[in-house]
Amino acid sequence: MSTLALGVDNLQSWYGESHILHGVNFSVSDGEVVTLLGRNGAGRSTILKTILGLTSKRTGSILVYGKETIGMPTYQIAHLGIGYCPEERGIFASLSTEENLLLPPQIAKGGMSLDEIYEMFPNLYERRSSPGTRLSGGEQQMLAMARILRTGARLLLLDEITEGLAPVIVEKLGEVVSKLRVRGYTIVLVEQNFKFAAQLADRHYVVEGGLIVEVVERVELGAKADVLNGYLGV
Amino acid sequence: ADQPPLKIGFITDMSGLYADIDGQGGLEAMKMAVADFGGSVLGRKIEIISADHQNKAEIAASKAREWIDQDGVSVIFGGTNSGTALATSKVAAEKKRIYINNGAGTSALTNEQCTPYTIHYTYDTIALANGSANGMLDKGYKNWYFLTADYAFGYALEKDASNVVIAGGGKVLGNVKHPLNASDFSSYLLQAQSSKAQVLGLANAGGDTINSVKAANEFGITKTMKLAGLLVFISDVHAIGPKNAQGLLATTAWYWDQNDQSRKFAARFFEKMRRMPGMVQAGDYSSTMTYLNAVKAAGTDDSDKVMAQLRKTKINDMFTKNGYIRKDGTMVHDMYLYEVKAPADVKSPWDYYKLVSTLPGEKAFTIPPDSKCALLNK
Amino acid sequence: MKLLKNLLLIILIGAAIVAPLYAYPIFLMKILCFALFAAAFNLLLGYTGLLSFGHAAFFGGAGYCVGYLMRDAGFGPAGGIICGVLFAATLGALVGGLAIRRQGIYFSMITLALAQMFYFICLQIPLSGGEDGFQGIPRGELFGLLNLQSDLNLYYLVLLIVLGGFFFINRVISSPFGQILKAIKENEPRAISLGYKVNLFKFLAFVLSASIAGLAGGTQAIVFGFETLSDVHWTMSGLVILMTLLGGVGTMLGPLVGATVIVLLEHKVGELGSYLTQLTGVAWFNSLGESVTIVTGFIFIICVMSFRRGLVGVFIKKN
Amino acid sequence: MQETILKTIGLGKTFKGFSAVTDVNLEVARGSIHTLIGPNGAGKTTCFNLLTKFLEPSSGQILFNGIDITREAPAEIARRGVIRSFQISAIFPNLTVLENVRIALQRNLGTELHFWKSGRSLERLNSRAMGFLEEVGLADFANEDAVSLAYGRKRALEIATTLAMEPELMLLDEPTQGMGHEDVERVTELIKRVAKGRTILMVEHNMKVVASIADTITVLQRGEVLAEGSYGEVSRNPLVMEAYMGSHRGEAL
Amino acid sequence: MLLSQLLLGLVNGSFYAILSLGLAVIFGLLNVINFSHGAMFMLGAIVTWMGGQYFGINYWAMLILAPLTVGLVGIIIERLFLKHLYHLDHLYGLLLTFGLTLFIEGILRSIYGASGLSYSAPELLSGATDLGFMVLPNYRAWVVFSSLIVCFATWYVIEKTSLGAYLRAGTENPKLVQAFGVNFPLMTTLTYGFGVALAAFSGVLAAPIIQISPLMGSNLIIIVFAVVVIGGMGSIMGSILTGLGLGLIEGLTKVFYPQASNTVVFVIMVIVLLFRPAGLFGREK
Ligand SMILES: Nc1ncnc2c1ncn2[C@@H]1O[C@H](COP(=O)(O)OP(=O)(O)OP(=O)(O)O)[C@@H](O)[C@H]1O
Ligand SMILES: Nc1ncnc2c1ncn2[C@@H]1O[C@H](COP(=O)(O)OP(=O)(O)OP(=O)(O)O)[C@@H](O)[C@H]1O
Ligand SMILES: [Mg+2]
Ligand SMILES: [Mg+2]
Repeated sequence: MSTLALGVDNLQSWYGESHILHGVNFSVSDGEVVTLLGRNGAGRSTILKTILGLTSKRTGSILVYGKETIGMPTYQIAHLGIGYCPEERGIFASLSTEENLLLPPQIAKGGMSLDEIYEMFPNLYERRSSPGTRLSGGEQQMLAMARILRTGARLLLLDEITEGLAPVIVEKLGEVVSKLRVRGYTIVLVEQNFKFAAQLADRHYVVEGGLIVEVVERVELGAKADVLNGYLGV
Repeated sequence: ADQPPLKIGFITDMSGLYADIDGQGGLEAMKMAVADFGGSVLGRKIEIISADHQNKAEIAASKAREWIDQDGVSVIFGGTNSGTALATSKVAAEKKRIYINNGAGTSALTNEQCTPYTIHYTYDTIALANGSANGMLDKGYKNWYFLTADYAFGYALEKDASNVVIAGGGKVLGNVKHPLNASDFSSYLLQAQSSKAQVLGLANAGGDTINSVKAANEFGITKTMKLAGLLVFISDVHAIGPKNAQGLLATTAWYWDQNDQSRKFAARFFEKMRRMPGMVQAGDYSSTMTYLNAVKAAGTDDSDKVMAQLRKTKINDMFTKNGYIRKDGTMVHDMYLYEVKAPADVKSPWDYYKLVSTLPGEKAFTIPPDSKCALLNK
Repeated sequence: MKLLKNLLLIILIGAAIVAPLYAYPIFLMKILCFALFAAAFNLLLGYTGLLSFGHAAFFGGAGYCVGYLMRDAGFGPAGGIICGVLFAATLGALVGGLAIRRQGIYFSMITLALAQMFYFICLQIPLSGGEDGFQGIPRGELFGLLNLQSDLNLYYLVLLIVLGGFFFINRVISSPFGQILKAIKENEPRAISLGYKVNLFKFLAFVLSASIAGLAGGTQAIVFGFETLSDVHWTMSGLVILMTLLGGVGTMLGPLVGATVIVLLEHKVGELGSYLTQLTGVAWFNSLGESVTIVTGFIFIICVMSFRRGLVGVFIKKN
Repeated sequence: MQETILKTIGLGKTFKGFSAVTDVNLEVARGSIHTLIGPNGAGKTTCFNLLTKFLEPSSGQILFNGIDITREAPAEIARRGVIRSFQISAIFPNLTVLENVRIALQRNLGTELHFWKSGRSLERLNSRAMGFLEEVGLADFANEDAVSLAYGRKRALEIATTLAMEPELMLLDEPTQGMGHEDVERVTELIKRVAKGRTILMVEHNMKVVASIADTITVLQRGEVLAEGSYGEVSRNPLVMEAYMGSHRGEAL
Repeated sequence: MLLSQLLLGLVNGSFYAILSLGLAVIFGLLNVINFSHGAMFMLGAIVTWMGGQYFGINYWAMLILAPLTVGLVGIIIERLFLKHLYHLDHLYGLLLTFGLTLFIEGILRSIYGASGLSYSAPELLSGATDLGFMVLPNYRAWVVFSSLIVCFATWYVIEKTSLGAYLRAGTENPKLVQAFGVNFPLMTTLTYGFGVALAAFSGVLAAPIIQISPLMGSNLIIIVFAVVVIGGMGSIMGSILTGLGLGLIEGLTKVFYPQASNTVVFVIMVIVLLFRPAGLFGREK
């Protein structure tokens, strides 16, 4: 068996007083791509945020490349090799596009170079000196994705990256993710776009009400189509 | 039987800009007076209640009102800040209670806004202007230029002083106004310097005076002009430091090192406060004593009777010799013009002044024909 | 809930009516005037989302205006106050007209700057009496009938004015106009896209708030019988912000609570100190009287750190 | 009544030398659902901002019902009946759902500046507001604070509020963005329903939605019009396929 | 005459510049409106005085030590209080620092009184240089010189290094910056300490020329706020240039209409904001 990149055990999480996650369990091996599927408000984004310690309180266990991180401050967790692309994109208005791109510090070797990134997203190259939030919605999405590819992170947490993108770009992103997968990145995708996810992932977790209610392996997709349909209304 | 205590209210700036001039030290001086008096009068224990008016007139006035209405104070002592003093004086007059002020400068208290119950004890702007201007003229400094704080108080100081200068045959070559609490005076001083006057009259107070004297030294203005402070307290000189302050002329009603009595008082005060008393604090002591003596002599704390008693008694103590309280409420007493010594002559801390001249009280304070106070001229 | 609110209201008004029997009326009037001032400010901050840093100009400006009219122009209290309010409204229209187009901190700063200019004028013109203050404002008689020389008569007049002011503010907040204000505060671009000229609304809210601040200031000038520069100084604008935040922004009662606490602090810390000394025997407490600023500072730190929603806000949350 | 409700002539916008919208001539037919599509950064949102005057055009003219509105202020344009929604959901979070809709209705009452009137005078709008809420399926949430609604419902609320303005022309910027499949379907249905008797101009990336409701599609690329026509026409256009739809002709992967 | 007044204006301008720079750094990077900046300026001066009075440390050493000490105070304040307020409206930071100011000023006033303490310029700088049109005290020249150096060094670090980029990004979304692996809490603490140390530095510079008193900062703070706003909140270069520029304008006002020299700043502020809603150098949102 390959090594475990991420192991989540009985994870509970809160925003202030509201209890959102009620004991989530899942694990991702090195080099795997998994998706978290579910309805709006199911708690998928919250799982990613909790892994990074961005909610107000959390309990349980989260192993990142074998290290327990439940008590660690956020910035140390990141240094274990995590790259995070948040759903609200988090582009910085006071930085130019290029500064945004260069912002996340290098946490390991092996990240992509700036040229590689611009080649992948030519729009960004064109707009590199304009303020980050002056980009169009879709360009911001590309930027959010692109900037974590530079850092050398091996475990990518991607939240709704196809949101608001033109079909061509979605297609391109699909290629990017496949490429990353080939390069050995481990990826956790939160997706609304099931067709996009289905192509890429080794395994799908269905989240509902702050719990994982169903696991579907790639090979079972056909067999469990009805179940998925029930949960997601696909 | 158990007599109710005689309450004295004391309201002043305890925490703001003027707190060093009066404040806590003033309260301490009054407590010393009460203790020296014996702690009780007419068989009643003497109690001082005090408050910080934070330089807000409405706090001063409503405190005074409350003390009179609710606590039954017999007399109110008031400290620095003209606005608070005028407001309190109004309240006291309305309620027919004696008000003795020791820290406010405005001569309006005993002039256009005088009341039968208000006594202005230590000094007013007229006395200070008279003291400085007369003293300088006597020494032959005739040409003046004024550095004036841009508000009513600064104007009053300047006007009073220039009247004296002109009356005494001198000339006023000009003035420059600066905003209140300006931090930098260099450019005003350069303007003053180019006037080629002999004397620079500082018609400002507190931090403004301190900063102007400091800058005057830095720019070498003191080499060509004499600086005459129109309202300088010893605490200001202390803050400027003798090195910068030397040669500065200042009028005061009292200086701790003027005679044995004053030195004795100052030594006791220093024990308690770790700093030397200024004229206002000495005035607090003296006026408290004077008031208590009057109560004792009158045999009552009834305002009218005590006021009558106060008016007919000469004041002779460590603060002044042969001072008396005029109908308009002015306590008439001698004023002194001092010059700050050179650092080499300063023998101990707080040893700052050498006497230049003495101005008799009759000449120092507003002379009756000039007064707009109805009480004085009827 | 509604019942509880009405009950609370009745208790409060009842308490206000009997209060002068137990507490010093002038002191109570001061609290009332400041409460109204804070409520006026709160109308702007709490319900429109505009932080004005220049409200002292309206408060003190109306005070000077009322003072002048009553002392030197022979106006009665009613006429004086009405003109004072009009004066504040005009000043508010001027300041608001200039400031309203700016956002956030820039808005606050323009109001501050204009108020500082007004302060400068007050400092300069001889009429204001400079730092000696504008003294000797008569209380007069209300409509030639009610003699206001009596503290009690004046108290009930002030109570009436302040209650009226509070009622008016409450009315404004719940009015159709108030609804739009709330909407603007919540999401300005959306309100624009629905066809509302938001600047007009903000402007009107600003003028209303300035007028009520003027009402409070004018009334206060009559209560004390003088008006001084400290009422138009920026620290007064700061003070009213503190009162509002301390009591709870965007609550009806907050300004009242905030004003009470601050006025109590200004007046009673010394007494509290001596009381604590008697109680505990620790002589240090006696010096509290000279340390109003220290105590005030301390209380703000505590409030910001632990009662962020203001005293009233915390109470509401608990229920 | 003109056939064309909205017309732009040579509309353009440059940002510090970068031309985001260039020479766009748009004609929106009354009563139609007209969709703007195009790659990211093509200038769709900018177009919307120009039409509603949230941005000042650098060049060109905007005609609404034949009247030149190029120089009018945003609120005036809204008053003419051109109402937009935002790409990022725009509601009044701390008002109740009902109040949100009422804010829109209030304008017709003409009492919006009446600060002396009782709040009760607004209650007669409640039934109409409920009507709009029912139309978008939010009637059950009328008294909840809008902030607590789920994402899809917030969008529905926004549409209800927009409808309450009785707009002649509705501008919707990516109304289904970020929604789950069920919500997407619900909102698509909703748009179809409310389009009756109105004109809708919308931006949308979801080709399924576009295919099912758009009467006319304009494709923008780099600020310029690339193609125009029905879904069938546009989706077969090789230029559009290359620039936007990709090899799958826009069918989500 | 005019030239000398302008030169003097520049001296004041450098005080404004360095104070408003500190404010701008703190506001721009922490989103805190640091009302206690004036108090920190005052602390800088008082600590300098204390160093000389109690420990016999000279001016030059205090030039380093005072900012360090006050910076440390700032760090403590940040850790204890401000840290908990970042997620709130910036009103709360303002309120807290306002309370702190009252507290600090009150305490120092009760120890040292209000009228002030005296401090002299170091021997090395005590002379004056005759420039022909005026005699400029050497100390004033030193003030301008050292302020400018500190200002531009700060500007460089913040605008041109990646450290500055972290800080700017962190202002907008601190959580995300941490999620990228930046120890942002530490950075904010140090930033606040640094901003406050800048104030203290100008306090040291001011100690020999203006009255050292617990209330010395409170008169200045409002003007400095105005400078920051005119320059554009949070704009580093804006606050430096505006500080210097306003010093000059104020200098001119002192010649032509001296009473108004405190008010002219506000007049300028109103005019500027009417035409440039986000200040001279601010970015409009
Ligand atoms: N900052 C927050 N404070 C309080 N509650 C929150 C916060 N963020 C999310 N929630 C709540 O947590 C629950 C899960 O939200 P989450 O964002 O994880 O959902 P999601 O599955 O990602 O859905 P979506 O498709 O809407 O992104 C929701 O009920 C949401 O209302
Ligand atoms: N205020 C602005 N300043 C500078 N450039 C801008 C501004 N607004 C938009 N742009 C640029 O204009 C172009 C068009 O942006 P717009 O937001 O209209 O795109 P869009 O078509 O809506 O894209 P998306 O589908 O990604 O939302 C983009 O390249 C963007 O970077
Ligand atoms: Mg999500
Ligand atoms: Mg867009």
